[in-house]
Amino acid sequence: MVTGGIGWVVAVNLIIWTGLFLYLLRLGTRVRDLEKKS
Amino acid sequence: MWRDASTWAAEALAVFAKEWRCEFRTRYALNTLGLFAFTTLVVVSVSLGPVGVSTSRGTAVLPVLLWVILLFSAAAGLPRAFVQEEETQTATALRLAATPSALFCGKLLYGLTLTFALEILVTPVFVAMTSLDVKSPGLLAAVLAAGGFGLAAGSTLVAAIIAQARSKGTLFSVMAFPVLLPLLLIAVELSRGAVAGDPAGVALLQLLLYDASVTVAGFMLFPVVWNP
Amino acid sequence: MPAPRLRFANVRRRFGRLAVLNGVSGAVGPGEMLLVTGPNGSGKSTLLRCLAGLLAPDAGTIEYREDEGDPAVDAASRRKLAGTVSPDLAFYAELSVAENLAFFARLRRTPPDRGLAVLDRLGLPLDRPAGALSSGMRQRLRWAWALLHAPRLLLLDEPFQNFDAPGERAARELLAEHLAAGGLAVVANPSTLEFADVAGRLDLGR
Amino acid sequence: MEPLKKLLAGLLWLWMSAVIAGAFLYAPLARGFIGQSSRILFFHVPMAWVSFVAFIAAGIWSLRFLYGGRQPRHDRAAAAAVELGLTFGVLATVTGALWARVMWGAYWNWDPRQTSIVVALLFYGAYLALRSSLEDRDQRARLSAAYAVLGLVVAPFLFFIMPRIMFSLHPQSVINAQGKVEMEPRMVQVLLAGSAGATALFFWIHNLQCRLAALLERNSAPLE
Repeated sequence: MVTGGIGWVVAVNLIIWTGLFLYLLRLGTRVRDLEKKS
Repeated sequence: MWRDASTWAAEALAVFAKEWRCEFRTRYALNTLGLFAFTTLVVVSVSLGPVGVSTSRGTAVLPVLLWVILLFSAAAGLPRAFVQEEETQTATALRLAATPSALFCGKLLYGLTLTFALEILVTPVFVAMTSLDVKSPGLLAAVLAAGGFGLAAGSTLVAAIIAQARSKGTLFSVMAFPVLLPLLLIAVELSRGAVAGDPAGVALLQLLLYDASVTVAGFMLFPVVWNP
Repeated sequence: MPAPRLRFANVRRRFGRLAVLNGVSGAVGPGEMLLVTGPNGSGKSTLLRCLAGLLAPDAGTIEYREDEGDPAVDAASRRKLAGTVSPDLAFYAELSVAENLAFFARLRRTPPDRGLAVLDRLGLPLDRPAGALSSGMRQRLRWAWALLHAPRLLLLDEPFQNFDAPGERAARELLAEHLAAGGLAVVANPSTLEFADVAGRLDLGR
Repeated sequence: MEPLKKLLAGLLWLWMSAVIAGAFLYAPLARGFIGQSSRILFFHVPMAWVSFVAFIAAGIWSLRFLYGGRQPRHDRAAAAAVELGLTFGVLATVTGALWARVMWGAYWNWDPRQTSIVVALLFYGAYLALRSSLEDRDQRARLSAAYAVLGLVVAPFLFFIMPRIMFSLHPQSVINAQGKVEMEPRMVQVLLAGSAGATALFFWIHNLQCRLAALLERNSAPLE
């Protein structure tokens, strides 16, 4: 496994993690808005 | 005051006596349960019968089958203790009259005696039918007692929970087996040890520890399960 | 007015979306009877089940004291102390009437003879299995069971249902004696009951 | 209150990113494992750990429900914790199976650790089955809370005690050395950081799920 490969794996994982993170942030704001509304 | 007319123990014993008196009148457990145990036993040993099991593989396989038979027989008989109370609506009178912990104790004693009766009935026949030669029967008896205790304790609490739900039968197995599986895996290992004549390791103690914690959880949780 | 021993204030209970009890209140003193009326489904049985401690109300308070100065008891004690008659009370079919009463007497930690005495007055064969009783007979067994431990609080849901004339007369006598002895009673009945001294009425009809 | 939450979220993002990078670049490979396969430990173990934390949290919320005034919010919290615990539990089982496939050529060999996590998943799956078979809200909350508290006895036994018993009873059946992996300091650091980060992630998602459940309940409940 050439080290470059590891770099790719890390990059892919970071992208997945950031995606999940942003999704949770957005979910958080939407929940807050709903709570304010009702 | 009537409160100290008889103690908590008398209440528990009254429940225990009632369970067995009703049992002898209807003979439900003795008939259906006994037959259930024997049918599973026959099915198991017939499937092994002609081919026979070499002693080495025997000590590995047969204890598993014994405990499977005991588990399914107990699972067929034990839930009835609470399910029938709800189905025949006698639970209302019982809720109004009985002290929850005494009621649980009475039902637990009934479950224990039923499980031990099953074990005493099934095991000798199983050993005979599969010509299993048990090196240390004393240890096997101890494992059966400890395992049986756990079977009854776990099943009694879960039975009390599912008695108030809709799909009682399936729900009982789904909910009881994960509680009983750890107990069974250890009991099977110890039973193998008993058949092969190995000394009982610390596992027997851990089995008793599990029994004790499930029983304590049972006494603590039953009042919450039983009352609104 | 004698100090009420049983007091309930704005008891609420909902089943899913159906609000069955909407803030019901009432009080009963010694020797008094509260009559709860209302059409079927108006929450009479639900109220009695809450009072008996068989059902936890969503909101509201229920206080019951055995004697004057006692602190109010919790639902668990109320269950044990009260005597309840309700249509959904069933007994062990395979046990005889006497065996059923003996069993519950030991649970109530009291000798069974009081229940047996009630059975004599109501007239019920002791050795017949509870499963082989007619509905009228079963109602008598419920009364014997409810009075087993000489309760001071009686919670009666449609108490005279299925009774024949002698049965009802005997039951009314037992209730009158209970009240005369300073006992409390909450009686739920769809139609109004002509009864000697009904201290309070609570109509749950909409 | 708003900026603090943003800060914490940012910190968590940074923390987990570091864990991911560390797992591949900073931590060395464990000896005796094929190729890079030991790196999966940095993800498998935190997930198994979080599922255990979730099940214990569900038990504690259930105790608070039962003996703390029967408040619906505790019941909702317990149910959400079980659902999350199952999700992390399934992920842990899958990563465990993938790793077993690489190490011994078989996804499943009923190794004691695999057995105990599966039985735990069965138990908490049964918890959800119980909840779905009870209509009355109070009864559902009360009975499922009792079962979750029983889980406080079963789960620790499954996760910690049973594997040891099975290992001790069957020394020769120890197919994998996972039980006794020698961990170098760097590996332990990444593992602990990963577990801490995953636990924080669990509580964040759990918080969101509880608030959502509360909103759902408020909208579906009839107006007083």
